[in-house]
Amino acid sequence: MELLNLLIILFIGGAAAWVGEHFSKGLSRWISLLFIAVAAVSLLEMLSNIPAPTFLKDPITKDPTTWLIHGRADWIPRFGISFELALDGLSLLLVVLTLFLGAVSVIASWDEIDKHQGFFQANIMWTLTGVIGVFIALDLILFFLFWEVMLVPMYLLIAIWGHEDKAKAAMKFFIFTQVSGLLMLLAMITLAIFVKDANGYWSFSYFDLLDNNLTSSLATFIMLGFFIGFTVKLPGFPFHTWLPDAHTQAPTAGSVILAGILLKTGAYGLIRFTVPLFPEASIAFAPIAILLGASGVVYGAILAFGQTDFKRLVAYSSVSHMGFVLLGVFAWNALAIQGAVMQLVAHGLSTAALFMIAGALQHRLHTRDLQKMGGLWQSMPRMGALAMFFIAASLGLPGMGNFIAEFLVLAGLFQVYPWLAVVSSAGLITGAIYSLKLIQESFQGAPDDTLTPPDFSALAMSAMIAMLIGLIVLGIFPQLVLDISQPVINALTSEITL
Amino acid sequence: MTGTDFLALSPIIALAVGASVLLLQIAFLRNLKLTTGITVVTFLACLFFLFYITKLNHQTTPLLLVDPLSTFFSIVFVLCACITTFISYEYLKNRPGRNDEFFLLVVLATMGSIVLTYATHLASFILGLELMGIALYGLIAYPHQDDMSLEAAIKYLVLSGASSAALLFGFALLYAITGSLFFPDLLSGLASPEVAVGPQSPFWARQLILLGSALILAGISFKLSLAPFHMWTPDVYEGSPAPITGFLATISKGAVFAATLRLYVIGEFHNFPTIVTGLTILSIISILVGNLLALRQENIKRLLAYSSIAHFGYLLIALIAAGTLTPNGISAIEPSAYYLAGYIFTTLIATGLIAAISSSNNEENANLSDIAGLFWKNPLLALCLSVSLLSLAGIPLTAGFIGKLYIFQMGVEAGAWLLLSILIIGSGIGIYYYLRLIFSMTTDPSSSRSTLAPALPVTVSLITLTILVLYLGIYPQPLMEYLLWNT
Amino acid sequence: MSEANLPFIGAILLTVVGGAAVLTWFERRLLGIWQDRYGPNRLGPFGILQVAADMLKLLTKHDWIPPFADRFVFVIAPTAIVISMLMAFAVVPFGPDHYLIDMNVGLLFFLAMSSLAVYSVMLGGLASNNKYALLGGLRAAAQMVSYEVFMGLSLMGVVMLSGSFSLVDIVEAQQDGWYFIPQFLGLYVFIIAGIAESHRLPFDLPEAEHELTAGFHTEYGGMKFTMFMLGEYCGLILLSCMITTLFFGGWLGPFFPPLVWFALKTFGFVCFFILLRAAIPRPRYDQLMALGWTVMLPITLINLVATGAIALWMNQA
Amino acid sequence: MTLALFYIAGAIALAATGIALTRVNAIHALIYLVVSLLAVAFIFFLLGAPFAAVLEIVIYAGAIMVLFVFVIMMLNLGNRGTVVEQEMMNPSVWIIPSLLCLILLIELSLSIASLKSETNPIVVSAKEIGISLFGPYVLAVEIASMLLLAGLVAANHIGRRLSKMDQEKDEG
Repeated sequence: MELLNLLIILFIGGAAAWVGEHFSKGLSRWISLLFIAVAAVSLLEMLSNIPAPTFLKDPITKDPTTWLIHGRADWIPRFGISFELALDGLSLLLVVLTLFLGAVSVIASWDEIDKHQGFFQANIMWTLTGVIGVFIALDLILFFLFWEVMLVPMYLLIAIWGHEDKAKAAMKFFIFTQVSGLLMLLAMITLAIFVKDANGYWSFSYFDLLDNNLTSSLATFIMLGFFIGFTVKLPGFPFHTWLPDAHTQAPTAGSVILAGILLKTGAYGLIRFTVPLFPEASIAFAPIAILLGASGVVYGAILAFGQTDFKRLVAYSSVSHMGFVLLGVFAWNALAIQGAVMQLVAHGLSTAALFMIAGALQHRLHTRDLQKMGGLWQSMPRMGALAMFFIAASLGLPGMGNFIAEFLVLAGLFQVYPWLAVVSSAGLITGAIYSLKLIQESFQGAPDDTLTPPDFSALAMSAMIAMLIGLIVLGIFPQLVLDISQPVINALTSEITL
Repeated sequence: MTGTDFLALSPIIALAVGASVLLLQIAFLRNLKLTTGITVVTFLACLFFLFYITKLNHQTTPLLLVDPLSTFFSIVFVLCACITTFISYEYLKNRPGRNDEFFLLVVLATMGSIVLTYATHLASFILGLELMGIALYGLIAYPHQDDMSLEAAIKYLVLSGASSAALLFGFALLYAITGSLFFPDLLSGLASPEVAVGPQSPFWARQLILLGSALILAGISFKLSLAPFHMWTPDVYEGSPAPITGFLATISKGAVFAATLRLYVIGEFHNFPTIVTGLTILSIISILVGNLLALRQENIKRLLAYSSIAHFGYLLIALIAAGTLTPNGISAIEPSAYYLAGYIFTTLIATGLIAAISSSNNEENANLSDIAGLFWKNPLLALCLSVSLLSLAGIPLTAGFIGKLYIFQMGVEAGAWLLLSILIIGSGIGIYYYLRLIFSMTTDPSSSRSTLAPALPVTVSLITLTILVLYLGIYPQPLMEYLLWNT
Repeated sequence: MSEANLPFIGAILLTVVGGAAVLTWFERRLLGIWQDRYGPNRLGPFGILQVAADMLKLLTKHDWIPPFADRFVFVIAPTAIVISMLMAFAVVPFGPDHYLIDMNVGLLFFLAMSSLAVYSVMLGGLASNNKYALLGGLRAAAQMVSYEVFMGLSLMGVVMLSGSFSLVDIVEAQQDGWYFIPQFLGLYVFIIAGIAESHRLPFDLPEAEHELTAGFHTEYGGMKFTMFMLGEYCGLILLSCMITTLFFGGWLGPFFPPLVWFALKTFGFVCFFILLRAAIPRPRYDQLMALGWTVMLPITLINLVATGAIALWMNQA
Repeated sequence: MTLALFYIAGAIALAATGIALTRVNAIHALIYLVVSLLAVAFIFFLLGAPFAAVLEIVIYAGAIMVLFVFVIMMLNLGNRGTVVEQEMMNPSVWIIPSLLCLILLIELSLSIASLKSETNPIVVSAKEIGISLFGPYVLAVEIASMLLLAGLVAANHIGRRLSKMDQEKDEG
């Protein structure tokens, strides 16, 4: 149960940050960073205890002992609910991403947040707690618990420190996720009850539920519950309507976390739960899911092109990019899933960086309207250069992580649904168009003398450089990431074939 | 009356003795502090006896059955009554007029709630109900210079009178068929038409049972304010003194539900499909009406009133589902008891906070604007209220979530898909207004004039309740086992 | 109830109504003697025909209903008292075999009937639409309702001792000793409450002529007035009958036949009540009510507790 | 014979109640109500419950209704109440509830007609009632006493006017 330490450290870090506010203004930011660092160290320590070959060995999905780390303790034996935490390559990647972007979001909020700093940092830390919990919880109810718990601090982040329309955006975000979450809960309970009737005992453990012999129609309904729950979070077309509002209205750190991490929980859920739990139902449903994914790719891109709001544009681009994840997951071959996983990491980094730039602009210019910008390169060359880089990454320029990811997804999809792969690749072209529009309207063009905002600070630069390096590494040595997730994907695709 | 009888009745006797002592004290020496002290001691004594008899299962005369389940409910009620006392003291101490009798009535109303929980006989059912109702009537009208509270009291009096009449008529019809007022003898033998009494026409005898049960159902729905019998609830909640709003929303409703649960389970009402259909309709309407009408409320008391309507709609699902699951409907007990306990603690936090606001503003009502900026002025209380609201919304780590989990489990096992979908829709709507409350707590404090700094006992009570709600949400196993093994 | 009882019913009615009529004359005569004056003495021997004369006058008088009155209630009111008083006689045991019914809740029946009598006074006062009548009616209601409580409670001692509500049983239970000795407190309260119930002097505050002209029956005349008076005197007789039955052994007694004993005792109490009228002045209204709640109620409760304790103790011994 | 008396008394009770409902004058309505209560008492008597019958008269007819009349006399509303009542007796107010009640009544009487009728009622004596009140139902009596206490305290509090001192405190 070492994994529990991770959660406890982050949770206490949140509380400490809140309390720290009372001692010195600005102390809570350092506390947050400190606790994230401690969490990272403790994760490293855990990993260092695992013999190196284990990382490369294919685990058996149903057998938790073959996973990297696994721990289980009874929690509510009445319903067979246990406190079951486990880590495999997939979770590991996402947990690392979460910790990294967590630190980035703390830096992103460094100067931006003036009021109630302590509580702000506390909410960031608690969101991270919830997200990491989602990535490592392997008991369905525990998973659901973290799934919901991460919403509350996120809601508060948007509702308290958000921009002009924050109340509505926060509400929309919460209600969408909560209602779909309830559907998912219903599906979970239904699944557990049918397995209970077969096994004779209650269990919500992932490993017990994998062996369900549900009839196909029932499995389809339950699968749909999970699918909707995760797709809303992803967000897949047509459940994406909450996302532009939430991303736009959230404070920078909130947007970074939302786009960088929270969306990934949906994708993670699809890979981890939806398909493995209901392989046959998923096969039947795959065409529809892929159609939704492809629509998301194209539709998101088209809408992004129409935006004049910096954050909104990036938000719609997320819809488009996450469409690739849906494609990758439901194409269900090693190549496509690898692409999807890659996309999670790469998109996390690039979008987080873009939102950070957007936040920095808003903080300096008090607007997100692209039409009021232009020629900013002149006064902020560092920021301009970074923006250029991340936009290029986001549109999928070869040599960066996003290219690898989208290429893998499309390659994988082509083996299954060649025509849809062709349609989806249109998303790459449109992506290039809106991305270039973004950079042109904001940083390029005639310089405006009235706008002379200060450039990025050293601290922000360090975070940006870190993300930059990350993306380049992903693009040039993708094998580093692929090696970690490969065993898991091998295990999944060998046990379940669509 | 044997020794065990007296032991079983000791909590009620403790309250009766407490009420008598209070009466004498008020007659000779008016002192609010002393009165509060005696009331608290009374409740503590009652709690002591209740904890002493948790394992006791004893039928004391046909009227009352003391069993672990009802003892559990009683513990919840007395605990809440004790907290209500603290809150009331804060509320009353700066108010004009004679405020001592308030606590006497609180003790009597609590006694009514315990009698109601222990009732296994229609006579004790109605007596407990009326004892609680009459004491509450006095409590609602307590600030009788206030037009709002008088209006609320009269509404409560008239409507609860009407509902009692419906109940009594229903009881009379059942008695006409079965010749008994004792729960176990009521309907248990009547599951099949041929057993029904008259040799001439079992059909009509069955109709008579249905008619009687329908009247009882209507009467109980009034007391539980299920839609469409809910009209009085928001007005009465709004007009009552704030601590009494809490009492009405928690103990009063809880006790009626506890008694109904027992009547339903022991009386085996689930054998009548018509009754189950009626409950289903009530449940659906309550969930939808309660949640939809809560959306537009600015007054927190009214909002909580509508939310309570919805919550009792959720609770009914357990009753409806239980009938199809087990032959005697006994499986309804565990989920609904858990849900109810969680709901009561949760709601008491919210109403307690309203009372604290009303006490510091010296006003009856608390609007959304009154809690603006609470997060920055008093983070501890804001956290308490947030936990309470999240629990009402059914977010994990709170008692509300475990309750909802139970309801889901019951519903799925019984295959009540329609009710479950309504539940999901209702919860979705519900989140909106709970979040609105949380949101207004986070807004800029400058727009609000209230300074909220309740006295220590109130703060401690609210924190205790919050810890209870979190405890029930995080570590539910002990209570689940207690409920499972003892039912 | 069988048809054979019809003559007996007739006999009771005749006796009671006739007795009440004679009583109007007898009371005035007796008061005259005690107050050292003559009383009615012109018509017939000792003025006995005065009764007939009064009756003739009242029966032939114009039956007038005030135009401002509530007709319906105004007419109903006087009948109520007569009916309820006469009904009460159904349970009075005049002798071991001379009673109409032996109801097992006979005593309560008597209380029920006397509690109904209050309507007549109240409604009469209300229907007259006259402020004196209204005040009289209000006084009557408060007074009678209050004293009804003590009246009922004072008799519970008797019930405890005899173990029955049946009046016949109560009389038979007094074979070994009349209840006026163990139940002297009960008797005391019962007599006072009885006077208040029948609103006779000295407790005739509902009709106190000095303050309220004639109180509730200010507007009444002729036949309706007769009924009020009839009811009042029937009440007096009933009260005496009940005292006899409950406390003085009813028909029990040596030498004479039971009916005679009963009649003698009852007659004695009637005389006693007339004597009270002559002897005691009328209290103020608030004094009357205070007497009830602060003196009578404690006394009856003490009586009740003591009787209960003693009865338990005796049973155990 | 008993049956005939029962139906007569029942008819009287129903008719009197019906008339009581439709009176505009409160006193008239009350008188009919008293009649109805007396008829019900008579039914109790016929059914072998003389104790209940007498209590019905003593308590309902003899005490509660008297208090009603007393209150009406105290308030002395005069004709105002009658006028208000006359407006409320508009058919549009009562016709639907009456129809619903009628349907209920029909169903009820059909159902009750199917029950086994008890032709020889057992007379319950006062003693038996007392024994059961102080035996199995002693708790009910005790709870009822608490109920009355609650009613008393509540009525005392609500009914009391604010004393001068309280009013000053209120203003100050």
